[in-house]
Amino acid sequence: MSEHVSSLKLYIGIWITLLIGTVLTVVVAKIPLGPFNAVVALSIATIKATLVVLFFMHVKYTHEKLTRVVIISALCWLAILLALSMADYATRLW
Amino acid sequence: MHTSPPATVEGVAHENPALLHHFATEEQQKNAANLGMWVFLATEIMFFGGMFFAYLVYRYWYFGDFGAGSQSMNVTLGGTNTAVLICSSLTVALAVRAAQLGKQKMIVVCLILTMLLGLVFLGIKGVEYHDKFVEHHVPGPSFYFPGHVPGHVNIPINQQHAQIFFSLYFIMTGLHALHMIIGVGLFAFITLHAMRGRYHPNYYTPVETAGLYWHFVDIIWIYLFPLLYLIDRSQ
Amino acid sequence: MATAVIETGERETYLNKEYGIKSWLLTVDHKRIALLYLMGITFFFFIGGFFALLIRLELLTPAGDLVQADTYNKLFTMHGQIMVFFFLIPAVPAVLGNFLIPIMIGAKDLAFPRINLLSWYLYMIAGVMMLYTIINGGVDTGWTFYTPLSTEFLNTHVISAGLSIFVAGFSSILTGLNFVVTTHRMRAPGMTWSRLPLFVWAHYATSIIQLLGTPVLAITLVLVVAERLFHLGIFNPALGGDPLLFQHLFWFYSHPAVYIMILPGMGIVSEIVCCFSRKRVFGYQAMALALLGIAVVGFLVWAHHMFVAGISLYAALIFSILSYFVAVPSAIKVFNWTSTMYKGSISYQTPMLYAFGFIGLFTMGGLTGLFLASLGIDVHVTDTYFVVAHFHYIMVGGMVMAYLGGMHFWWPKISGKLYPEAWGRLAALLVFVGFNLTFFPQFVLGYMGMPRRYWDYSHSPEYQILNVLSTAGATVLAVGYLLPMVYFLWSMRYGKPAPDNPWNAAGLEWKIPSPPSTYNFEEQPVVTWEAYNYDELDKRAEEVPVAH
Amino acid sequence: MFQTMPLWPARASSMANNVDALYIFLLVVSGMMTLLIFIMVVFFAVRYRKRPGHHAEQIDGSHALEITWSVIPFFVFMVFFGWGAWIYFQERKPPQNAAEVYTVAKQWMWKFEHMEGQREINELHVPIGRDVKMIMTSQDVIHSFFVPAFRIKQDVLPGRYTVAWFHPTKAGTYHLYCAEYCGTQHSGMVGSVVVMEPKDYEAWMGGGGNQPLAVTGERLFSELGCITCHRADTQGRGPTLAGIYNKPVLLEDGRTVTADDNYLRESILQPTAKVVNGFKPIMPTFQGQISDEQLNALVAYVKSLGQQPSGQTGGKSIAAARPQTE
Ligand code: HEA
Ligand code: HEA
Ligand code: HEC
Ligand code: CUA
Ligand SMILES: [Cu+2]
Repeated sequence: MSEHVSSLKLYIGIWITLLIGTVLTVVVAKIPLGPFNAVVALSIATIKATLVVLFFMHVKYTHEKLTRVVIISALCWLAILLALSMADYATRLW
Repeated sequence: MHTSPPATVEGVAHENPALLHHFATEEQQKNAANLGMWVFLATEIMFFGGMFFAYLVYRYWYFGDFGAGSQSMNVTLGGTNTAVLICSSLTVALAVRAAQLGKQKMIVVCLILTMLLGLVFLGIKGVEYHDKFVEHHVPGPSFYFPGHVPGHVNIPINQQHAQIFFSLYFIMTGLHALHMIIGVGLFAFITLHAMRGRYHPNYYTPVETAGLYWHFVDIIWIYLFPLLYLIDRSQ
Repeated sequence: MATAVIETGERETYLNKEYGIKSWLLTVDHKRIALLYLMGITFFFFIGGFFALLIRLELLTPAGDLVQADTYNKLFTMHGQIMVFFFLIPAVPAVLGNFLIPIMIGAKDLAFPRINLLSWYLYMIAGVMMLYTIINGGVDTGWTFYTPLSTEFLNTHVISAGLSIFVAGFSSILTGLNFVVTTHRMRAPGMTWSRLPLFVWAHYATSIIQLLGTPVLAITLVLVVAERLFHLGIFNPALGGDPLLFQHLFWFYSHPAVYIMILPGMGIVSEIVCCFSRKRVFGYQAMALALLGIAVVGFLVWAHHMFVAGISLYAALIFSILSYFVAVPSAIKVFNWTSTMYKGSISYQTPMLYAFGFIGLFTMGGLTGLFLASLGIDVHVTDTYFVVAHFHYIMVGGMVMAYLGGMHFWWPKISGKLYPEAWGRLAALLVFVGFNLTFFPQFVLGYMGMPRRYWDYSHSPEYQILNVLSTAGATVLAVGYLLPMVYFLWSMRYGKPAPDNPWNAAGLEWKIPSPPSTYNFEEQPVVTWEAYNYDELDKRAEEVPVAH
Repeated sequence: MFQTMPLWPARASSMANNVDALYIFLLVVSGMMTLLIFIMVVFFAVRYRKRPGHHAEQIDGSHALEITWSVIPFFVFMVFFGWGAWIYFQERKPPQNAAEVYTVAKQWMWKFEHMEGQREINELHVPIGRDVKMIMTSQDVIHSFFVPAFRIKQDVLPGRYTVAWFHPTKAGTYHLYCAEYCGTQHSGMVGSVVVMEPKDYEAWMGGGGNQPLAVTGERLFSELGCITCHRADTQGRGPTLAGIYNKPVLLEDGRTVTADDNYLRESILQPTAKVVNGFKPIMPTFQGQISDEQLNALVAYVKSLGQQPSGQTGGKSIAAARPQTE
């Protein structure tokens, strides 16, 4: 089993995309979108994080399904924590 | 501690001194280390997750005060730091690539660059902390944060709620910085080994796993930046 | 392979390979680390039990006469903290799991032996911090650390206790990490997932909880310490914080943690019931899935500890119904153990007696958990002795029984010696009787309304008789726990040497010598049989009679 | 030495019967389950005990059985859940017309204030047959209001109001406990609830010569200067408070909230936390300047403002909460 070696070009490309994403986050934050400011900011962050995970952390090239399972379950657990507890906070005044 | 292979193991030749006694093959060892790091990162997600939960609750309750607190942050420094971390992620990725290709010098150069970028990040963070300190934005008896809620000149900032924002800011960025310091320490150790030429295309697991850790710390910051610096900036 | 003759003192085993303190303190052998853990855990069990006895003595009379109010509060706090974090959470995983998992899956060691040693050191550091806390005057937050009491109002050693549990948490995380990676990466050829002993499955499920739950406890304790030091207000309503936020964070870990405390016991009981019924487990697949199901669904129910705490009515509904979901896989397990005995060939050795005890008492504890999950009942019985009885039924009646059963079952393998069977049965009986006498009256007390964490109940002396019964039971229980301690130690020196497979049990651990050698297997085992192949074993045993 | 030893708590509220019924149902069902499992274990252990010439018969399992013993318990559980939830909703939703008693818990005592103005410490007098709603807050840590005879319990939190209610049905003196661990004298934070026949209650009530809580509140309202901004007309610098209780309020930042007890409390302690639309945040904070008792009186007063004679808005005294059917 030989490890996948990504090309230099790809790395630089991802790097530039990430930098652009950062600038974009700052710029978009100044445009009034109401609650969507947060949505946009977090979406950009998620795209950036996904790029890092897939390319810098090589998840795209691993044959190991397990890595994906580990990441996804950690995110699901985070979602459990946030969603179920917000079920309390959001309905306390009802 | 326990690197000497037992005499009894089946006929596998131990050319690689890094192969520990209880693994049958190098691949098994590498896969174990890799999975171990990923599982560890999963625990890290939950560790920061607890903070994100606290953040979410109070941001929901005290949105205005959070907006005000956020606007006192220095976006230039924060943004620069984001870029610095992204660059360091690139250099780590390149270090791993260099190891895969067996470019000894390149590994060392990339790792040193990474550590430098990490230190730059910590330096800038230090400047920001210092500013907060001077401005009395550090939670405690001398905490003082006058002004009004962004977009509502009529609503003054609630000191207690703003203090919660800054508490979360310091704890979240502080824990993040602690992770950075640990990362730099790890890389210092690995750089030493790299200089002695211990890594080669068949064995570079430490570079790779430490790299995973570093990327993860980068990702946390990718979220912290908008969450802490960019609340309600459009007002 | 399995020679009936044991050349004691000649064959090299993990015990006699090296001698001296250093060979133990620097060992990376999972079996030696398991024994190191065993010592720490036993020590803390008796400390915790000692506190429990003082609690029971104080409650013998309604008036608060034996100790001061503050002292009593420290007693139950440290009893709870020690029993949970220093005894029950590490007990089975770190001792039996550590010893057996690599062997059961045919590996030479855990995936990360040095991390394994590190987690023992973390455990010991945490233990020393806890002892420091105790010696310095203790802590009286209750094991639950509720804010703002713990952060603003008590001037006891909250910080050192909190940090000690923080460190213990990392020890637990590292153990879980090691188990997950080991189970995935170190299985011998042929040891497929569907051939794993349920003991390994149980630890795998436990590890998931340790990995995804414990970090939340860690960050919560960091926040408590920060809050206490700097008065940030995150958990303090006087400064705009929400005390319920603390409770959410705490129970997000601590409810799943109760499954850290029970799942390994379920693993043990599955092994024991199969062995002493000479049968394959009934519904292997369902059993394995139920373990995972409990681990996962267990994360969805935490706020059932907060039904009267001031959470939203609707959230309470959600958490109540989800609490019932987690009971379904538990029901599956109970019914499957029982069915495993159906048409078996059952013998009543000590481990099996403990397994009987487990099944009965876990059922009672679990069913009373259903009372608590029912909103209308919980309002009345929460924070009363009903809750105390519920969790002791599961944790002491269930898990401690399972732990003792497991210790007896694998003791020949661990020590290479047989324990005295008659004494074993006597102790099991004492534990069972003492246990029920201690904790059954507490259900009645709870429904009558006696609140927990009460030092003095002189305003309601009608509770006394039941409390006297409970205290009497605790003394019997103490004897029941001291006995095994004594005869295990005795057997290490004077016990009969154990054959490789004294129970003629299935599983790789019984195919290697007792005690095993450092690397467990002379050659890489290849597994070609299903788990619990008792019919094959029994057929073979009839052909070649084993010394018994 | 031992007093009488009852094994069941007294049943002194309308809720007690409901809770006991469910409890007994649970006892019976789980008793049967426990018995079933015990009997099976013992029966198998004896019937299939190891003996010469007897062999275990290998059985792999049965999907049908697995499904049976998942699905049947599941439905039983849903009954537990539904019944429990039904009781809980009754327990948690106080009836509209309930009389109100303000409660302040502190380390380690209970303070009660009736709307009529009676104050009590560690003792609460209520008449049979009225709905009583406890509006509770704590001065320091979390406590919990627990009356076993009423089967009622509710944590009392600092910084906000929580509510419990009951409908006493039997005269007598019952235990009142603090059920949430709250420090050294947690077990000393006990008292009693005295349930009286209405006429005894009236007599007890008459003894005081107290000022009703809302009247105390009114006095405070002018003493503290609230009146300077909050006037009955709309000319004040602050919003008029008449009739706002339980009505929606539009806030400066666009949100709408209901002016419930907790909102009134917060408006006085943290006026800037929720600023009313169209007003300047000039109201000073009263946090640290008024005690919880004074705060309760103010809230009670604000609630009584603009209350119609038949109205549903304000808080009721026990006397006023007399049910129509009596
Ligand atoms: C090992 C520990 C352990 C385990 C496994 C459990 C298991 C369960 N627990 Fe328990 N619990 C604790 C330890 C544990 N608990 C502790 C320590 C506390 C108190 C903490 C504190 O406040 O200090 C507590 C408190 C606690 C509460 C909060 C009480 C309160 O403070 O108000 C609740 C409420 O829902 C609850 C519910 C349950 C349920 C539903 C289960 C279920 O998982 C049980 C499932 C099992 C069964 C149901 C039995 C088998 C099933 C059958 C035989 C099916 C057949 C039955 C029928 C058809 C009816 N527990
Ligand atoms: C794993 C968990 C575990 C275990 C094993 C036990 C074991 C026991 N527990 Fe405990 N208990 C808890 C977990 C546990 N407990 C928790 C979490 C709480 C809640 C704490 C809180 O409210 O914060 C609690 C609370 C608790 C209370 C309620 C206190 C209160 O609310 O006021 C009581 C009262 O009876 C009690 C009793 C007992 C008894 C009699 C035992 C017995 O089983 C113990 C038997 C063991 C022995 C008796 C040891 C024998 C040893 C000797 C005799 C040698 C003497 C020792 C030396 C010389 C060092 N426990
Ligand atoms: C200096 C003027 C001032 C004083 C004194 C003052 N208030 Fe106010 N109050 C205001 C203003 C202005 C508002 C509306 C803006 C806001 O919500 O902060 C307000 C809002 C309120 C509200 C919320 C009203 C609503 O419609 O939702 C309540 C309740 C209240 N005050 C009660 C009091 C009480 C009780 C006191 C005395 C202890 C008091 N106020 C003293 C100016 C004052
Ligand atoms: Cu107040 Cu316990
Ligand atoms: Cu629970």
